[in-house]
Amino acid sequence: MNRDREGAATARSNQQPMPPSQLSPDLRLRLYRLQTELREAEQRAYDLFLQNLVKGTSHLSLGQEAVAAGFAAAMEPGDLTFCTYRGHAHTLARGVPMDKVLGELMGRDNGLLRGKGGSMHLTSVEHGHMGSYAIVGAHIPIACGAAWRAQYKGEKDITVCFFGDGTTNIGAFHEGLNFAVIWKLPVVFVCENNLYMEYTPIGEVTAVKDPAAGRASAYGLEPIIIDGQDADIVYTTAKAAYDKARSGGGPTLIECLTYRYSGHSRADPAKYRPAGELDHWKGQRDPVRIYRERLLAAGVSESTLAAIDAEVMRRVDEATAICKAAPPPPAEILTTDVYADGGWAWRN
Amino acid sequence: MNRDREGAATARSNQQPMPPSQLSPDLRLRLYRLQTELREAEQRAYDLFLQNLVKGTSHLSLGQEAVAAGFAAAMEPGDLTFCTYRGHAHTLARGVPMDKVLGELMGRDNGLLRGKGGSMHLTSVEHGHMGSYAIVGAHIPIACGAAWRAQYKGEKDITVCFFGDGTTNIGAFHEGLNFAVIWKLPVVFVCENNLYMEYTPIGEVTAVKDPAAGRASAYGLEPIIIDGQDADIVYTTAKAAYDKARSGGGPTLIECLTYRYSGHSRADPAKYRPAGELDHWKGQRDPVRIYRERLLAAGVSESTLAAIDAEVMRRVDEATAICKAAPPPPAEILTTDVYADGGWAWRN
Amino acid sequence: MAELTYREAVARGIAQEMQRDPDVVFLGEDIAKAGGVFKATVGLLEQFGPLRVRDTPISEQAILGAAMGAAMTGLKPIAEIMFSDFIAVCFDYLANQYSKGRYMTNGQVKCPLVVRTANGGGARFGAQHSQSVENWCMMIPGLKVVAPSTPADVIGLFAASVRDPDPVIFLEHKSLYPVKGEVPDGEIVDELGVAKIVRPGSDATILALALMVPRAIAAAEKLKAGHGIDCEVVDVRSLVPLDTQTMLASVARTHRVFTVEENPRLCGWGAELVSIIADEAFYDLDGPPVRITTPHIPLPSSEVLEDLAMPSVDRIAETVRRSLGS
Amino acid sequence: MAELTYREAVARGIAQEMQRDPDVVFLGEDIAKAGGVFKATVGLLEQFGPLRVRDTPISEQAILGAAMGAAMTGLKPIAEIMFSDFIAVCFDYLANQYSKGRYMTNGQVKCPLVVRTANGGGARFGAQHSQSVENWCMMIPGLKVVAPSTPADVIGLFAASVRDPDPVIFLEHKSLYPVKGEVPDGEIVDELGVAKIVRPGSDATILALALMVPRAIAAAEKLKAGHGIDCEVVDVRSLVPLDTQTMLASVARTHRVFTVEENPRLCGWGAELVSIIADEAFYDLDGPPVRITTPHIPLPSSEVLEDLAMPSVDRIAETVRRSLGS
Ligand SMILES: Cc1ncc(C[n+]2csc(CCOP(=O)(O)OP(=O)(O)O)c2C)c(N)n1
Ligand SMILES: Cc1ncc(C[n+]2csc(CCOP(=O)(O)OP(=O)(O)O)c2C)c(N)n1
Ligand SMILES: [Mg+2]
Ligand SMILES: [Mg+2]
Repeated sequence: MNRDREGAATARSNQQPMPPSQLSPDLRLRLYRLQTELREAEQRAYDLFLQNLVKGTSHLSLGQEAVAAGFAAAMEPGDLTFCTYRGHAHTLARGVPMDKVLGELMGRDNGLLRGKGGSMHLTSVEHGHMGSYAIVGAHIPIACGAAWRAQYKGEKDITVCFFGDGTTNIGAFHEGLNFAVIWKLPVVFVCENNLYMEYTPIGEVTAVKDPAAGRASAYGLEPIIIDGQDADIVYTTAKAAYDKARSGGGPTLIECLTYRYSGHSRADPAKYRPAGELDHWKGQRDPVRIYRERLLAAGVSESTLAAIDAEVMRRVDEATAICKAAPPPPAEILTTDVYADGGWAWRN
Repeated sequence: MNRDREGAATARSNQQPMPPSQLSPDLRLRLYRLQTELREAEQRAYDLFLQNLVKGTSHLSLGQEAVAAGFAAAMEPGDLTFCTYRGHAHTLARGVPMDKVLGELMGRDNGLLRGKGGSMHLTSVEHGHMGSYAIVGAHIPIACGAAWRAQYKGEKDITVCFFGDGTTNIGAFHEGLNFAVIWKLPVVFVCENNLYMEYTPIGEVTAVKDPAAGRASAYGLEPIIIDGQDADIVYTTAKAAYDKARSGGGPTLIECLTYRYSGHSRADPAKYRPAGELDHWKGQRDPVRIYRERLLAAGVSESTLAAIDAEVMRRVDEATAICKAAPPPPAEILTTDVYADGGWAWRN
Repeated sequence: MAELTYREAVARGIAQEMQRDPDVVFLGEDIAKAGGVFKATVGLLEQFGPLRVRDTPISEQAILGAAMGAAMTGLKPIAEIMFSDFIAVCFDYLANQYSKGRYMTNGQVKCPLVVRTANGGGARFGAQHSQSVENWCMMIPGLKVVAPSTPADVIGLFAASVRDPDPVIFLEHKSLYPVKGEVPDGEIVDELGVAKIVRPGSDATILALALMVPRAIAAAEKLKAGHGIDCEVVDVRSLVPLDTQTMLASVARTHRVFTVEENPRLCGWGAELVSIIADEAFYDLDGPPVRITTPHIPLPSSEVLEDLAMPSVDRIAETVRRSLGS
Repeated sequence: MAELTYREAVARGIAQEMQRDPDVVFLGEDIAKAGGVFKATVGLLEQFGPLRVRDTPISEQAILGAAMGAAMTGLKPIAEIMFSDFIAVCFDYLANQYSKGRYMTNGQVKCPLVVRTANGGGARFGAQHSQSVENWCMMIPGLKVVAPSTPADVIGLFAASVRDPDPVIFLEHKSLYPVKGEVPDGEIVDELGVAKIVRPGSDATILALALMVPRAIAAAEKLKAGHGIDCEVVDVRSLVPLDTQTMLASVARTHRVFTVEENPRLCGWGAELVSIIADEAFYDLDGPPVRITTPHIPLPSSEVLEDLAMPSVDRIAETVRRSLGS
């Protein structure tokens, strides 16, 4: 089992890494900075739980940074993101300020949603981040609708919808994929296959080996599996899918092989993982380390990267300080924004 | 479109007709009698609408008799049937008396459900007919549960679940198929592809050409498409799938290419069908005629078949007379059988 | 003025709004080429074309989900769910998505859309195609819920629903489709949250919705003629927003209240209205508030049984009479 | 006697019934190997093995559908829906299948099963993981609906639910999982449809459910101590079947009634109980029946806001006090 999973990521991916030449140095530094930022922000979120400053639940993307960074970096301003409760990284990757994200996790008034949504519902329409959805699969048809609007209005933005391996077994996935294909919508479906649902390995409850790619043909789509720990591959795969969608070529379904370092949520110690699995992924397949080494090998100086690391840490600390100083939300907002008039009046 | 559809039935089927030798003369006479009975009973149901003796809606299987007859004839007593609102034929095929079926369509007290369910919910547990379901797709997971019970208790019955082409695009289909495969359940899924949903051709809203077979690989299943107008092929395909299920081989998904002669329901004049399509199917692909000619060619005498035809008509007329004489259901049953105690008391 | 059926009013109402606003789009099963299984959307495909009027697969979650995504990003979708019973297969969008997006995002996400659906009994369709699901919608904070009883209201309330910035569940009664009514010419735009006194009276207030409105009126006439009991009949029209003022004012005049609901008894809209009145108008009441409902059972198919199950003119009149003690 | 948490009581209750009857099987997401995401089913896989305790895919429709098919044909399934909010993605099985099969088939189809689910707020999980959905279930004819407030009731009412021949929706309150309570040794089997007077009193009746029961009791003590108001607190326990006798009898003694509901306001179980009482005990009431509920809004995530939204001990006490005019 462990072996198999371990072997999986590279063996099963059917896309080739890009020759470094293809991606500009600036872009690659951007991908490094982004992954580092997602890593450190999530790490900080984790530390804040331990200090009991984050209430409720929270789902980290530690280990999955290359997917979020690669897909986001390939987006144009105005492109739309739909993701799940495991959405901190996808939210930050669209440029949402770190203090707003951490503030929301902490239920503070400075939070992105002023504490009304919480960690599972991070949304920033101004950044094209159309929401984090906590009902598995529900956002897949919703993302189709956003893409339909672009198609109908002749607008050039594309919609990217992220979900996990376990999501491929729920009805909304099936309905959404079929719908997107028959209407040829400009939407890109990204399955982050991190090998587990909450606690159960995806392989134990799925009729095919590849939960997303193994379903592609059911929608007339090409099966695409990539190494989700390699930001270059993620970026180039994303770019190609976006170009196709933007030019009227319809949807793409991409399965990214990745891994989450922490448990499903704060409640989960992740005891169910075979011995050595976590070490293997952290040791051999860590996206940040892989990318850092690749840049050094490509001639980027250690000092350049160290400067980025330091800059990121500074911003994480700043954000943390802002959140710790922020008050809880005021009572008045309890009943605001139920309806478009700003209030909650259901009667006269 | 028309050409394409017309060509479809035989061209696309990937199973071969059985050499007559393989099926016993008795069985073939049984298949003929059954198809004739389904044909005449449905024809009568139709006549009864015209006399306004059937209220509400009703969905006929005229043209689809070979599927119902072939799958039912291959079942053992104790095997279970789950079907849709288009269920008159599947109900009769399990041996449910014709007067009970027609009586239910007419909302009479002699009806199978005493008028409480109506044409869309024909059920006869004593015949292994576990129900007709009117929410598209809902019965697919339910059928899985019946098969799970057999597997769990080590009982040898198998479950057969019938649904239409349009049903393959709803979430419950996806969830049910995946579930049946991972638990290796003794269930056989039968998609009656009659080319249309209610009024919309299936091809216009489906991402793959074959709505069921095109999805088989998404569940690790073999794609099977058969000519649903040929009762011999249907029977032998059914038998093979049942044997596999009974021996622990797990589920099979079978797409039957067929056609409904009447509209979707009594309300539908079926104007949307391309010119010539209906004539083609009635003229070239009528299951009853095909089978009758095959038996004659195989040496069965015209008089033998004529005797069967006459016998069937006699039974249809008898059943009709019984129903016309039957009273409406009594008021007392309005509130019976909501709960297992026989009543409807939700309070003390 | 023209006489239209409720069914024709649906198509005219949709056309009026699609004409007005190019961002209004319409999707659902068999709504375009076939003109709807109830023939309530005939001609719209021809008038507005295949990009604005689209047939879908049998994928209710995709239909409602896509409508939301489109609404969030700038369109004003109209989604049809063929029978309101099928809301059960896509209920997540009503219960967890449409209704919560704006609140959870502190006002960022908008959801201006209308879900049209054929609701109610009387067609002998049986328990899975005949339900009255007003309360499935009313109980969810963030939704608006409308149910017209006349062709004119179909057009006016539908226009108000499409123009409303919030998600509106628009419940058309399938047994009213063939019913005719006078409809003014030209654009008709009504207002959500305004109940209508359709028959003034002084002895008791009868609150009714959709198909139950004509029955309540008929019962009121019967009570007047037969027993001199003069009932005020209020067409609730909109459950959310709810015009409690009109209802409370009526009860303050009549001192008795009856609700006539088609849904099964428990937790229906009648229970909500009775509770509001019992709390806020307790001292106005001269006797118990009474709910007249379908019993708490699934609906049977056979016509004799279905007719027994749903509140009838006679049952309404008899209940009011007995309870007023005349 | 032993002290157990509500969480431990769930596992013990399931074990008691699986021990008793080999036809009882249990399926759901992460319930087996992981022992449940709320750790309420720890040890069951080890005790009863992988054929009786099965992890499923994230396929709620398959879970509830399979449970029905198994129940129809001879098993007594227990299905877990991880959070009650997810009932929205499989609502068809509650609304159209479980509840209608027996009636539509004139009594042929049986459906003896239990759907267990973690219901309610207080865990800061936000609007899609905190809802109280009792009324989603209570409004559907053919279902039974139970919601225990103590570890002992968890076991006794769960046993009664598994042994009941009808489909039962068993709502466990996620904020009660860590709460401890005394539980008798040996087999515990309670009865559905019996409310419990958990605090006798003479000035007013407070009807409460699940997490609201301890809050209602605390409010009653506060009212007694602070204002000499002596409230009778009734733990409703079972919404269907509903013990209207106990409630009506209590109101006949106290002449005032309050309901304490966690669900959003409209069409909640409180509206149903108030309507029954207003109709049948109208002349017993000395003042308006009052519902204390979460406002009609989605639940916010931040703890300060969530605490404001749900009925608190202070809000209950204050509402009762004001309305009794002391
Ligand atoms: C409809 C629904 N069912 C179940 C859940 C509970 N749940 C939340 S996350 C999760 C696992 C999802 O796994 P996957 O899709 O692989 O995403 P990941 O968490 O691994 O990113 C489950 C079962 C839910 N939120 N919604
Ligand atoms: C969930 C749901 N959506 C829509 C309908 C309305 N409806 C009834 S039958 C039908 C068409 C089904 O087509 P298909 O599966 O091909 O079966 P057929 O009628 O052709 O036998 C539709 C859309 C329904 N009953 N249930
Ligand atoms: Mg996963
Ligand atoms: Mg079909």
